[in-house]
Amino acid sequence: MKQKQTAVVASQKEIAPQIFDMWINTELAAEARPGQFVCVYPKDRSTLLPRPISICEVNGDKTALRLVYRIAGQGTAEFAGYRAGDSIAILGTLGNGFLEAVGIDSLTGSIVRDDVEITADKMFSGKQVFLMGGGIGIPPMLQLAKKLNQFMEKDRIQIIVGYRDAQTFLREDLERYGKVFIATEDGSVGTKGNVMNAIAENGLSADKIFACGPMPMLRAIKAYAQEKEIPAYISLEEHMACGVGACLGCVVKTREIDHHSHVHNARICTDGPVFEAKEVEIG
Amino acid sequence: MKQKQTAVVASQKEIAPQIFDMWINTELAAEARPGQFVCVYPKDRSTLLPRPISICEVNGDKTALRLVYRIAGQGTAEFAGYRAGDSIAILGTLGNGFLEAVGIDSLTGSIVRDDVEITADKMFSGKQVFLMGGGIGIPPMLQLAKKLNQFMEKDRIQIIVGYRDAQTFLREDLERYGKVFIATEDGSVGTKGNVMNAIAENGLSADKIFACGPMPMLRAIKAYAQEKEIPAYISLEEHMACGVGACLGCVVKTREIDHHSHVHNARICTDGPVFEAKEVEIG
Amino acid sequence: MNMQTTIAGIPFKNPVMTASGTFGSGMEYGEFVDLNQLGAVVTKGVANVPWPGNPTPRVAEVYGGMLNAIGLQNPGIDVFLERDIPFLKQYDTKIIVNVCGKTVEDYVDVVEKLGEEPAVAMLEINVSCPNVKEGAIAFGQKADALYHITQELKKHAKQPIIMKLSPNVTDITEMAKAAEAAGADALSLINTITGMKIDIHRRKFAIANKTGGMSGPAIKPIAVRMVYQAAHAVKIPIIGMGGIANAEDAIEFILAGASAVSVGAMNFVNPYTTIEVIKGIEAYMERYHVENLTDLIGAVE
Amino acid sequence: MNMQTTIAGIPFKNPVMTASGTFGSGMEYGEFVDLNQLGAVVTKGVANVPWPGNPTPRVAEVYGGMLNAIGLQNPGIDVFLERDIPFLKQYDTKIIVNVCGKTVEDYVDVVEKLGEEPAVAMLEINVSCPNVKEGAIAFGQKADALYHITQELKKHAKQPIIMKLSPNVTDITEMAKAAEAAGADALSLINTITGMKIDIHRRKFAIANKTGGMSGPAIKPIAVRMVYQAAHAVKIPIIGMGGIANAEDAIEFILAGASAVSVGAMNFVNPYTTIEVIKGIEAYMERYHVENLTDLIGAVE
Ligand SMILES: Cc1cc2nc3c(=O)[nH]c(=O)nc-3n(C[C@H](O)[C@H](O)[C@H](O)COP(=O)(O)OP(=O)(O)OC[C@H]3O[C@@H](n4cnc5c(N)ncnc54)[C@H](O)[C@@H]3O)c2cc1C
Ligand SMILES: Cc1cc2nc3c(=O)[nH]c(=O)nc-3n(C[C@H](O)[C@H](O)[C@H](O)COP(=O)(O)OP(=O)(O)OC[C@H]3O[C@@H](n4cnc5c(N)ncnc54)[C@H](O)[C@@H]3O)c2cc1C
Ligand SMILES: Cc1cc2nc3c(=O)[nH]c(=O)nc-3n(C[C@H](O)[C@H](O)[C@H](O)COP(=O)(O)O)c2cc1C
Ligand SMILES: Cc1cc2nc3c(=O)[nH]c(=O)nc-3n(C[C@H](O)[C@H](O)[C@H](O)COP(=O)(O)O)c2cc1C
Ligand code: FES
Ligand code: FES
Repeated sequence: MKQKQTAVVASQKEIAPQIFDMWINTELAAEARPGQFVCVYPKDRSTLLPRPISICEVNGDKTALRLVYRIAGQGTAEFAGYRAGDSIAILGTLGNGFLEAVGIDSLTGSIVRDDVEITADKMFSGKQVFLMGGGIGIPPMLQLAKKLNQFMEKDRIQIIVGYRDAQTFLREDLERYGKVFIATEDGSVGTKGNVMNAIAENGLSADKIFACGPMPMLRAIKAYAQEKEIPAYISLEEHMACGVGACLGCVVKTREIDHHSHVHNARICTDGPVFEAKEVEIG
Repeated sequence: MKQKQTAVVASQKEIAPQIFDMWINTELAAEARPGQFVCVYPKDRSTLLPRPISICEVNGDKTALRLVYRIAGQGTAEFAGYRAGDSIAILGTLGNGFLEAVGIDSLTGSIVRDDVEITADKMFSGKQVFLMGGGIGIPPMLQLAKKLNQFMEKDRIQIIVGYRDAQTFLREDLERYGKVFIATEDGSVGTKGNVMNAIAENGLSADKIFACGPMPMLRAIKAYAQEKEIPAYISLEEHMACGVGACLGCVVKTREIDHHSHVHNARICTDGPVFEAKEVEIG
Repeated sequence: MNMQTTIAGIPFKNPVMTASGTFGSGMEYGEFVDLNQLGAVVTKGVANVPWPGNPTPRVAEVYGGMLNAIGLQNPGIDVFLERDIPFLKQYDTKIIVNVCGKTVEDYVDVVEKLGEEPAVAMLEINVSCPNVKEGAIAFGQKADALYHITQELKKHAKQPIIMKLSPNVTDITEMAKAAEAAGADALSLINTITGMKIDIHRRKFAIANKTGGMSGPAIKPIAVRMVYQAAHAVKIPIIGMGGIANAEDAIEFILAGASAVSVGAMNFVNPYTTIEVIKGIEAYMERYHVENLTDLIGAVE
Repeated sequence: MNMQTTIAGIPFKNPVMTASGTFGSGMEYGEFVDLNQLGAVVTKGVANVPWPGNPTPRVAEVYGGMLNAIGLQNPGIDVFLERDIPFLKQYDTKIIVNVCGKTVEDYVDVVEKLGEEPAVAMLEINVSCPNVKEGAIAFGQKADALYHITQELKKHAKQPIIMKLSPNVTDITEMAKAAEAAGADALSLINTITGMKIDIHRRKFAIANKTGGMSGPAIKPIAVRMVYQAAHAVKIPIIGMGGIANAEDAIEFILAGASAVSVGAMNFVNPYTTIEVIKGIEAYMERYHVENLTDLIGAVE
């Protein structure tokens, strides 16, 4: 059940220049799936549209959500000013989630789609996965890694993350839930270059890819997955107005005719944000 | 020198239902004259125009201004939420002031207008004045009363104030600077009725009137002053956009052709807000 | 207290509707809003065949509002009749279908198919979508073209038709009169106002289509003015919209002359807006002892 | 770095001006702003005789902006020449005088008197004030009327003339082309958009004139769109305005095709806006290594 509500900020800190880490107390946490997002609404009435932010983490008793975001403009700048105890307007939880895109209910590990034959335990156990995050696409990988630990061995969860420089936010968190490989643009930490360079340098391989990050990275992953003939599930971004599938603002071109739109467009906010790379045309 | 600045709230409390009493620290206090006002700007960007609020009091060392205001809409509702230490955007000090309307510089007591012959001491000493305030028109009377104490005897300063009911905010403050007569609409305190009834009931008389309040009250005062052949100086309200005389939004019809506009319009924000009643056409 | 309002002989339990294109066909917002409480659900525009719409970005935020250039993406009338109408029929609310097209024939096609569906109470004809290159917008910006299409559609329509007017005109009263003269049963206004946003850092348009339709609270004063002007120019009823965020806004439109109101972009900001507007109008009527909602229509002095 | 821009052969030290009617003749804001730093001061509209303007309330706040119906109150051209021009001449900035009237003859009268004053760099002809009942607005809403008045004024004007266009039209390019064809040296747009606000508690209009001209950030997307459209329709330079609050906004207009920009209502909110805009454009040019401001004009892709 989606809901718009006023939640309470539990804590907030700046974890890298312009990157903020905020925990909010909300019962929406009970329903949150890795790869889903919430819409956050600025209080200033000149900025009305929601700001979609991925769920970075859910706390142990499922009463709080963690959002990690970069200041990009007026809305995120406002959020960065919130302190513990302040109210925050959110709508959630939204979108499908990484495992749901595969056909698995991430809350139970069971099958949710006709074309999927095995449960999460069977699907992941003994397999290798890549969790790839670039820049501010890294946060959703944390909850995904955490979740996958329920279904597979930690050291088969290969988390490949790309940063600009040595400001490797969330690194310690990620290391708790998988094997972390780092790429930095300036070469200050890990592989110099991007996440693809990190795969090559470390000679990594996988049976499935989950990814979130800038479009060039997603395009490279799509090509890589096609070449290796493995499925890649990528989380897309688009400007949103409603966040719930009503406005048709946030579409992505699809290979097949979409069952809802009856044209080659799927809605990122509801059919996504996670899509199998080969299903979407990302140029 | 007018200035727009970010000042700091020193304190705020609710002194009657929906009526707030706020002190702000600002060097503008050094220049403030009774009857002048400041424009306060809401922070929410959907409400851009200034909210004119009269100067209610200036502290002893002239470093702080007191504003007393009623919640009337979105802007004042926002201000009511400010706490000590919060910033507040103000433009000031604006308008002429009560004594300036008479032709006297209230900071020095000396003459500022050609047609005025005597200084404040001589003008007021031994005379009787009415300071009349209705509802949220009461606040500016406080600083005026305080100021007049420099030029005349306290018990000749007759402060006649009209309230709706027993919520007689600022009463104690006013009593420190003059003889206070109260009228209430519901008769719960003082004379039942309005300020004119209070004059009649107490058999009061004066040589000069200063007034601020709702339009029907100001009209009654204008008529009373005409009948008694005494001058009345009234503070007018109008919706404002600039507050500094540039937009011509806040005019009042004048008897004579106004020297600035060259039509029968004076600007309340700069030529006023205080006018001699006989000069303005208030219906 | 009576919240009922009547348009073209059709009674609505209350004057609050959803603005076309901002509420889908109600499914998505059914999770937030009890559709039974709405005066009507006005659907997203539907054409004779599926339309893919415009490239992304399709939406952008502007001060106090938004731009959109969805380009009327829709699954076509056949899917619509099979899927959306049966869904909406489950609810005790009126169904108004918004119709779009590129040529008069396109419109006629849709209008005829909808004529077979008695559950559809009224048709709203979108002749004012600024985001479609071909035809449609011209119908909404030239009085004679508007007259012509209205007259044609009246020949084929089984349900009463509402002509949805574009605000991108010199004189809204001229358009309102043309639609009335051609037989329109009602008017709705305003559609979005054409706007543009440029990303100064990338030096690119914020919307792929370059221009987009502006909606939201920022346009309300323009919308209220046009509703007032139209209401004084024609006798047919008006559905007012443009930036309605709360009951105060809705009442402003009604006082200006609207017989009903639609909530558009603000659904996105607060999915409960329609319900809050209904409750707020009730509270206003109670406070000011207004017996019938209809007493408020055009009651500004 | 060169901030200079040229309009009708006249060089301006930078592209930032004040919008007519929002800055008086500079006196009031001289307390806040060093007038020497401005590209130009555009004065409040002046007529051949004093105008009393409209009754109050003349201004009202709306979401992200304001309505005004000042009704062009002004002291008349004679007082203006005696008082305002000598004041402005003290400063090292260009003087642009905004001219209003009810008939073509009124305008000609003012234009001729201003022709005697070499300190006046340009004339801006307000044919688009929505708050005056007689004549003026029609000049701004009908292409042939606009053509006619432009042509007449060109016969009498000693200075280059800027025709100030109304946004309350179906097609801004048609108006822009008419003005250009009739010999206008430049265009400025947009003037205010007609709007209305109703006080639902008193059931009265917020503005005594019923309608008022809307300005402020809320109208910016509409203004940017019109500047872009006009810039693509004509070759004469354009002064862009409508809701400019900061340098980003100003740059948006310049990228859309404006050779200069004016700050209007936002002067009221922040009297230092013009100066902040100038500094912000400089910072932007530095950041993106733009040598000449003119390289930015129309540079959106
Ligand atoms: C599904 C999804 C998940 C996201 N998760 C995260 C996250 O976890 N952390 C994070 O830092 N960012 C995330 N983003 C991007 C984030 O939504 C934008 O950075 C944010 O909306 C910018 O808002 P602003 O007011 O600061 O910027 P402004 O530029 O002032 O925003 C103006 C408008 O553009 C929209 N907008 C701007 N950039 C984007 C963008 N990249 N994607 C979508 N809309 C945008 C805003 O929502 C707003 O409506 C996510 C985006 C999507 C679509
Ligand atoms: C010279 C002067 C001095 C004033 N002094 C005081 C004072 O000391 N205490 C006090 O409580 N009030 C005072 N007022 C009235 C005060 O300005 C308004 O109550 C306030 O602006 C309302 O703002 P709002 O956002 O709460 O209401 P809204 O109704 O939301 O305001 C909407 C717009 O209308 C304007 N507006 C609304 N009411 C008035 C009004 N009465 N006068 C002028 N503009 C108005 C607002 O400034 C704003 O631009 C004074 C007004 C003037 C002109
Ligand atoms: C995303 C979006 C899609 C829209 N689609 C349509 C449509 O399909 N048909 C139509 O007639 N109007 C459409 N509109 C216009 C709205 O119905 C409404 O007229 C306009 O948005 C003004 O109202 P608002 O300010 O409350 O949004 C759309 C508006 C938005 C924001
Ligand atoms: C109070 C006020 C008075 C105005 N007076 C005039 C005027 O005399 N002549 C004119 O051409 N435009 C006048 N305008 C329009 C402005 O010059 C400008 O075109 C419009 O306000 C849009 O810009 P803005 O949004 O920055 O204010 C006036 C605007 C306001 C707000
Ligand atoms: S944001 Fe509205 S459909 Fe996705
Ligand atoms: S408020 Fe602008 S002149 Fe007074």
